[in-house]
Amino acid sequence: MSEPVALKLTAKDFKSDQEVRWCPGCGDYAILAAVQGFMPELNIPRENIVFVSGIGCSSRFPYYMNTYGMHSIHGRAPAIATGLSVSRPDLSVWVVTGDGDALSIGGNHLIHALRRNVNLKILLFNNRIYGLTKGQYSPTSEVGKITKSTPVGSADAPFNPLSLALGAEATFVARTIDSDRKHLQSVLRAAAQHEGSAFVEIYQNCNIFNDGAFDPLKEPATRDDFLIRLEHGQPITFGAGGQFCVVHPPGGFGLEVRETANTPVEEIVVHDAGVADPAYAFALSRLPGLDLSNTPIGVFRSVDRPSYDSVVQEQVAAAKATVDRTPEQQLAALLGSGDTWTIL
Amino acid sequence: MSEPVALKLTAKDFKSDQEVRWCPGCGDYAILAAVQGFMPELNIPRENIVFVSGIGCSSRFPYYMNTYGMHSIHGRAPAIATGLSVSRPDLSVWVVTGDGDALSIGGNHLIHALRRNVNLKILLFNNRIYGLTKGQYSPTSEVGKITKSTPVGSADAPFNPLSLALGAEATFVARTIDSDRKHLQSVLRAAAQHEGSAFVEIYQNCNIFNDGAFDPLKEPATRDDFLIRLEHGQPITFGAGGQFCVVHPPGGFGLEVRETANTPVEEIVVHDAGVADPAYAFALSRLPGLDLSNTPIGVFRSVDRPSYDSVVQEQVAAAKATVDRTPEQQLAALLGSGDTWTIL
Amino acid sequence: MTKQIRQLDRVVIRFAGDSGDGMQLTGDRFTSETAQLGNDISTLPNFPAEIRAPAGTLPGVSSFQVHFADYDILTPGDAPNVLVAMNPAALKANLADLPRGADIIVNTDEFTRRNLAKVGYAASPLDDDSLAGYAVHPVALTSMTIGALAEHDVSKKDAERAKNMFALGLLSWMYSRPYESTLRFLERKFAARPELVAANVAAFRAGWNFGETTEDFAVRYEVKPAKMLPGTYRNITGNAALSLGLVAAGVRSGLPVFLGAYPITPASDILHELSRHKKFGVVTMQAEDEIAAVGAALGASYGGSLGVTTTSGPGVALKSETISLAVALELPLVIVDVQRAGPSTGMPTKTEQADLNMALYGRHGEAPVAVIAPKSPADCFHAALEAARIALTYRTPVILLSDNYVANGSEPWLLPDVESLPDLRVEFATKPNGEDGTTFLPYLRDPQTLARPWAVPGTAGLEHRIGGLEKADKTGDISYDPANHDFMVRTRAARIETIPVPDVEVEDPDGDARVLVLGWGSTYGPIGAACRGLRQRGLSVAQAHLRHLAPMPANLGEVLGRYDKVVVPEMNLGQLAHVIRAKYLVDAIGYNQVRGLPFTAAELETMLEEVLKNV
Amino acid sequence: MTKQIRQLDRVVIRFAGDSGDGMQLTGDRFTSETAQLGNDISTLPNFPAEIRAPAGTLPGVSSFQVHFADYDILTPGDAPNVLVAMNPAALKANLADLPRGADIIVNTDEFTRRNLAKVGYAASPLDDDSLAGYAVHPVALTSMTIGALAEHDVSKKDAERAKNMFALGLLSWMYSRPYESTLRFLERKFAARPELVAANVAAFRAGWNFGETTEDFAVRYEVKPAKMLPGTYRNITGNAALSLGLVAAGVRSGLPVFLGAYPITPASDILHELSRHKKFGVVTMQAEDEIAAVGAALGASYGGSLGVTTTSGPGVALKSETISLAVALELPLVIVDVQRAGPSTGMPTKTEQADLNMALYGRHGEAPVAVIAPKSPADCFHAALEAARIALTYRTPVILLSDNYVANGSEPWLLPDVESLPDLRVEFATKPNGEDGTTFLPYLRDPQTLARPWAVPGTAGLEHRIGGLEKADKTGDISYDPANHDFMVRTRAARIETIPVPDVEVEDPDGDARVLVLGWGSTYGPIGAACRGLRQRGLSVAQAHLRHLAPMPANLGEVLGRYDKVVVPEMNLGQLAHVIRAKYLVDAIGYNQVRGLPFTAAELETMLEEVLKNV
Ligand SMILES: Cc1ncc(C[n+]2csc(CCOP(=O)(O)OP(=O)(O)O)c2C)c(N)n1
Ligand SMILES: Cc1ncc(C[n+]2csc(CCOP(=O)(O)OP(=O)(O)O)c2C)c(N)n1
Ligand code: SF4
Ligand code: SF4
Ligand SMILES: [Mg+2]
Ligand SMILES: [Mg+2]
Repeated sequence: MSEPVALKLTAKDFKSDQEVRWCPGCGDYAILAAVQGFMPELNIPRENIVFVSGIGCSSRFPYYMNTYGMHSIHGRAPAIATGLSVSRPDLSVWVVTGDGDALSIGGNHLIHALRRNVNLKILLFNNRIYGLTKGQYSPTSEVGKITKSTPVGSADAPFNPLSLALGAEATFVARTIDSDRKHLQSVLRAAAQHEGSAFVEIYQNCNIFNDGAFDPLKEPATRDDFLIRLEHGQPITFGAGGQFCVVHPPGGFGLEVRETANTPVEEIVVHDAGVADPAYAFALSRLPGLDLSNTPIGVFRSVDRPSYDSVVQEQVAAAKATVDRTPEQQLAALLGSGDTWTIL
Repeated sequence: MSEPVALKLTAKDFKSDQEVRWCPGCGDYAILAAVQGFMPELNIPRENIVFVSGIGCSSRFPYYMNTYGMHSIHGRAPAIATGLSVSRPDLSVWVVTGDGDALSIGGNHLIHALRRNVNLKILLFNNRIYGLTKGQYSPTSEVGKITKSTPVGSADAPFNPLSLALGAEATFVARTIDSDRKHLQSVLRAAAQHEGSAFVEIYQNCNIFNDGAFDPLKEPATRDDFLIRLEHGQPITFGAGGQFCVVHPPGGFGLEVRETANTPVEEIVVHDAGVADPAYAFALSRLPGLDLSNTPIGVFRSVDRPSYDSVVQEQVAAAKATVDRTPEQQLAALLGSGDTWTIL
Repeated sequence: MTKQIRQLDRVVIRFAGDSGDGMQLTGDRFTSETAQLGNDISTLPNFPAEIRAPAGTLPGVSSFQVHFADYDILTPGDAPNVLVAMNPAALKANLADLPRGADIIVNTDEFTRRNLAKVGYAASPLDDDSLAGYAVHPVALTSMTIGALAEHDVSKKDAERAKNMFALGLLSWMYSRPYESTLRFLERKFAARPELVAANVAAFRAGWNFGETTEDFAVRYEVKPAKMLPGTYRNITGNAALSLGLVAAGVRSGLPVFLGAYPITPASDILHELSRHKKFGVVTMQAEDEIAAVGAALGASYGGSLGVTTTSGPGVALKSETISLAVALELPLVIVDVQRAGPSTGMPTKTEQADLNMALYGRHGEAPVAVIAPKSPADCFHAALEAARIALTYRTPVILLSDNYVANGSEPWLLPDVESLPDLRVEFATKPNGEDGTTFLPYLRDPQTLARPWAVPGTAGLEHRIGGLEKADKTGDISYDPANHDFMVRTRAARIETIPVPDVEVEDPDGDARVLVLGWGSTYGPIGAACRGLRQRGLSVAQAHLRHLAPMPANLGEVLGRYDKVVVPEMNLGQLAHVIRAKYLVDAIGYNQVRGLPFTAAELETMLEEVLKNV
Repeated sequence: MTKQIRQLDRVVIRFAGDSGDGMQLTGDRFTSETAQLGNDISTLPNFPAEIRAPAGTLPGVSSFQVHFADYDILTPGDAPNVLVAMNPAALKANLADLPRGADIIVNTDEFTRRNLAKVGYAASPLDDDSLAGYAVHPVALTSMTIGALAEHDVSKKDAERAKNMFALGLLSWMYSRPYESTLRFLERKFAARPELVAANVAAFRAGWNFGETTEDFAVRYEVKPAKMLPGTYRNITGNAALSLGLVAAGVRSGLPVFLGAYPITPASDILHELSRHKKFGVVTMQAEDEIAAVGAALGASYGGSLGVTTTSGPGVALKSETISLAVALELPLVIVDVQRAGPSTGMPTKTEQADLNMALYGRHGEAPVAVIAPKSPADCFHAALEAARIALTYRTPVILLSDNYVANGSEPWLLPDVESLPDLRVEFATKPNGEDGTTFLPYLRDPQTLARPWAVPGTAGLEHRIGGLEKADKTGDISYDPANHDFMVRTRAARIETIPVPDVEVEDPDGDARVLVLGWGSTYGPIGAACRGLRQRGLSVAQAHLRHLAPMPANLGEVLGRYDKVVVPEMNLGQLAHVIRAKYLVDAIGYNQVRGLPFTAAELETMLEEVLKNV
């Protein structure tokens, strides 16, 4: 195969002619800009890229991308995208979904897409609220959340989307945040390179119904101390001056935060997204506190497993390889297989 | 509250008048017998027990229990049981489901019931196949499984039901096996005592479509070396003479099996189902090999978290406590609330 | 300056502005003042489509229409007499609906070049003659409000925000509304921030005074109270009335109400409302999806609650399989479908009546359910009670077909006397019903209602199993017997078909009409208004309106037979007409519009006049 | 001993035994032998309900009925002339279906006290006179088989298992069947275990020879070949034919077939069959549920595959919301519903036609789709091609309503010439279609078909977005415009209504019939047979059968108008009759049975005779 030709696309090439209609200040704008800015890097012709979404504010996304796109129905994007991806391995298929779309009504399709390792890049815009239906709690809202549908507080514990994905055998799991374009793009890059399902949770601010949900991760006063930036192969330290670090106390299964100054270097966990056992990434996913302290962002896990698409296509290819007739001849043979008899 | 009266029920009291209609030799018989044998222990009047199932061979279960029961529709038992349990906290509600029923079509309801911690005892009969529809692969079938719907082998990785449950925030997770009545009953006992969702995977042999799926865990030649019996507070050792043990290698996140003889006692993991961090139970859930070696059975995790039912009922109770009028008076006040005007 | 006072019998006002301008609240307040005065009222909000569009754009326009009169009215009005346009977008979006001569009050402060450009105005319509033919009142609403609040201790943003109260004050003055309730309302609303109470009250007064003093408003209007039945009233939307109806059903049945719901426009408000009534023992559960929502409701019904699920079309589609189970289980279940424009996601904020077919036929197998529809916002209360009554008495799923028009529209509601509401008490089975005195037969039916016993878990001695497989008559055991299946299928059909429902009433004051207009659901208002219009012009026409779509009233066939022509206006492609034709072999003519909007009385009147000419 | 040979024109044989007795295979082999001989054939298996019941019980009985004749036949026969009963349960379960005088061949070895007790026989019916009136042939099938295999190197269990081949040998002798194909079959089946080939062949020969020698079977029968069109035939079930039709649609369209399916009785076999045809580029995906299955199929259609989903009623209910999306997206999609008895889980192994309503009306909003139904097992092949043709040409979901009766029944199928199959090639959009030569308008329609362009991802320059919200005409942009919505709703309806479908043909050989029998789907056989019966008795009756339920044939109204009475037999409570009444205002009379079983020709004949009497 020859080197791919550089297509020289720009972010502008990925802007559709549709007026963007999120509330002013919505985190979705930043994500859109980041995605549009990242797309040229892929060096994939626009026509070979498809965005499939469900329903929700976030799910309006495909309309704004000048690629192929489908704004489908609530929760079903992973299923629809699976059919597309499996039947068209030549395409780059992206799913855009919300915390309600992906984890509430669409939970089953999501976990099955991950288990199958369908070649989808799944971007979950997590604003911990239902935006489009005007502010009910979502499966990622904190316990006791007061919303229109829970006037005295929600009664149920939220999902941790990354834990759920890992429990569902995901091969690529990452988290990023709307406000940090560079980081967001670095995660998109890793996701795009992954063969199989790449699950990316993006913390997104809904300034109308759940404003400030991720402020501790954004405000100058707290963000450095709260955010843990995972870098493959690097010891996990954080804080403005790297004063905190993550250790794996012997005997325990989880991770803990320590002061770097008082911790022997060799005790600091060195991040390795490629560990085969998901237990490590799972432990990472449990690190954040309710106040969002110790929130890792970056690629938690990225391991190889054949994608569903590739296995299915190989099976078809293998069967086709045995064929030495025209489809019509083959069909005639198939129709006439089994016990036949002839009347003259 | 006074001591409960001993009801003196027997297994026979829990047998309904319906003819049991599984294939001869089906593992479901053993589970039925074990459950019927266990029920009297609960000392709950039969009328306060409800079995709700979906569709599948396993889901015929309620018909054979002389309690209240509903054989509902495919995959929906957790949702239906949730409505029943939340509205009737006085009942003991059990869900019986299969690997297809719970993890394929019903996956979403299952993970949400677990996240909510609804007060349900969920028994998943895992035979790693669709029995009732005559032998298609299921979400727990091994990769490459050849079945009617996958004549050249299935392309997708299975779920690990326990990992999935843990990723979905389950508070109680256990595994047992049809052939070991004593163990099965011990797990039922623990599940029954748990307030909230208790998720129990039961390995069940389908002798028609997937015979022998769990033979390594049953055959005298292998079972002792393959099965790890978890006992709360006990070091995890197994093998006929306890010659194997489970350790948590420093630095790693998973668990490994060693020879007991060569392992310092203090390195052997002492099982603690009560660890708050699910990372431990998750690590346990990843232990088995594809050949079923190192398969833990018993209670992996059992931690306290308020059940959804209890929080909902407390909210209702708190609101009701403020009431000092008859429902009719209250209703009249409600109808007449807001801006009203009177025409004479 | 003393102003001329002119009497009107009815007025339609539309408040329109940007989503952020508080038009819904303004309209609500004006409605409330009007209600206090004793006019009959009908209102209709018009929300922007689901996403908050950038300020000042056409998709961001939000409006609220109120129709009030000194007689009983049936609709929010076809065309506004007055448009309050808070910005250019609001003007542009609504102008087409105004009849010539209508008053337009515009907030000139917002007619900046930038705002005009946003909606494609090259020049300001206030400056050219494009609004000739309308009575345009340019008012610098924003700046006058800010000016009026100069001395107040509020931010500029808060001051600016109060401009809707200025507009309300002005309109209240124009139509001589009593404003005490608004002052009280502001006190309640901003209780935590007294400075805002003061500011908003001041803005309101400034608007009022502006009307009083400016020369532009030379006339003040009065609309006398309507003659209404004595009693206490409140203004209520369909969704609120429906919610209260469900609470009332709980009280009158003595059963806890269990609502399983998944949010969806335009049904979510019922979930919101019911979740506030826990003290009635109402349990609400926001489920993970629509299937879980109806499943949980059914589970609760099995346990002895009144199980309810609320949704819109896409949700009903998802619930079909579970509704079919409820048909087989023969348990009470109320499914509320607040219809919106389809297919698929369609136009979620727009109205339509196109789910009737699905309600009647949208399940696999022979799976009949009862179907009813409210005819107006306040009627939603009674329809909800009726749905509960049928569900509880006949142990059947009932689909209640509301729609966006009744759900969000409002009208005065004569508060019912609680004791006069239907008694919905049911008896659970408590003991064996078999001939031997010990057996319990879960499918032994009441010979009258054909309902099976409702034996809830917890009842000793009645332990039994039910399920979705075909059941043997009486015992409920699994049965594959051909004759039993045929019998059960027919019995389930008969159970619905034989539910006694009130006869349909025909309104034909002249008594000699040859054309019958038959409607169902939310078209009641426009059809009624159209018929009135015709009669006022000396034409005879009969109107009948169906609340019960399944089963249909026993006298319907006879009624249909009396007329030469039957016209069925529907906001779909003719779904009721189809059923009427099939059942009664009557050549019912559909008049259909599927525009996401209610019919206007005027267009129906024109259409009917045409029909009358040709009989 | 030489045996008498008697000629018969037709025979119905039912093989019945325990699930483990191999009755389906026995019936299949007998059918194949019969096919080789050139008789016309129709078969019907009857599986036990979903769970394998304990051996020897009534619910465990499995049977296979084959009807063969020297003329063309239409059904598997109302009542068996011969019953082979491998055990007491098989006798008891089937006896009621036998006419007096029928032959009963029983395996006496299984009439043990224990087995008799299992099914509630106090004494052996072979010993009392309860079978007087039948020609009972007691045969010690098991022991004779074991005896015959004494010298063979097989286990006792394997020997005993071969008893079905003994029975087949005996029946093959009785009806003078050519058995070469069976011998070949056994060689193939047990290729890996030659000792089993030998044993089964020996058992077969032993059965044959037993017939030849025993006195109990004095007569041997012959049924001459039927006159059939020349060509090559195979015997085929509906599910197999439907699967092949889908493969053929892939070949003839040049598109890959993508099947998204979730297993469900009685549709699973289509998934099984299609998953074996990967070399045609067919991709099958067993999805996590029905919603995912149809979603994946739709996604594949979007990508340029022929998206197909196969299921039964409960699955269609779950798919409704997605089908509604497909209506909005205007993409090809074939939904196969192999109907079974409902509502809810119902009787999954039994047949019914009660999903017609759901197919026509079971979606929210105005969401019309095309609906077609095959009339016989072999016709499933052509119906599948026709469904694909409509889906591809008109870019619409098509629901194909098969049912358990056609799906599992079989008949001889004249293999079509592949080149004569319809050409299903479609053109994807490849370049802009806007007037400016650069814009792509995804909803600009073909004026003829009203189909929109199918622009698949990967096509440079046609990047566009589609979705479930209402779309502006031509551009496909999101639109809330009332007039546009009305236009789009009507256009989608017209797109289905104007699909040209062949005129319905009326079979009225006498030309003077006053009664028309109208059917659809799998009732074709029994209705046809009943009409023949009437005509043979000199009565005139006309038959018309609908393949297209939506849209209906253009001439249907005219056809209906020609007759004094229209009778519509259906295995539901009158769903087609309802539509006919509504559309054509014809007083169609339903004849309805909902027993989970196909009509018998005899009962239809009796009913029709009654009707004819009263015109
Ligand atoms: C079947 C169905 N059910 C419900 C809805 C209503 N609905 C639309 S979006 C949504 C949830 C949106 O939340 P999320 O996925 O978090 O997206 P966000 O708006 O927050 O980006 C709901 C409940 C729908 N459109 N379809
Ligand atoms: C909506 C719906 N889809 C599909 C089916 C068919 N079906 C019944 S049971 C079953 C799977 C059974 O597998 P599992 O849950 O593992 O139970 P098992 O029979 O193995 O105990 C399927 C696909 C159905 N009854 N309803
Ligand atoms: S409601 Fe929230 S998520 Fe939706 S567009 Fe507005 S700010 Fe964004
Ligand atoms: S098919 Fe399998 S799971 Fe079902 S009853 Fe038979 S042995 Fe048990
Ligand atoms: Mg959200
Ligand atoms: Mg299973």
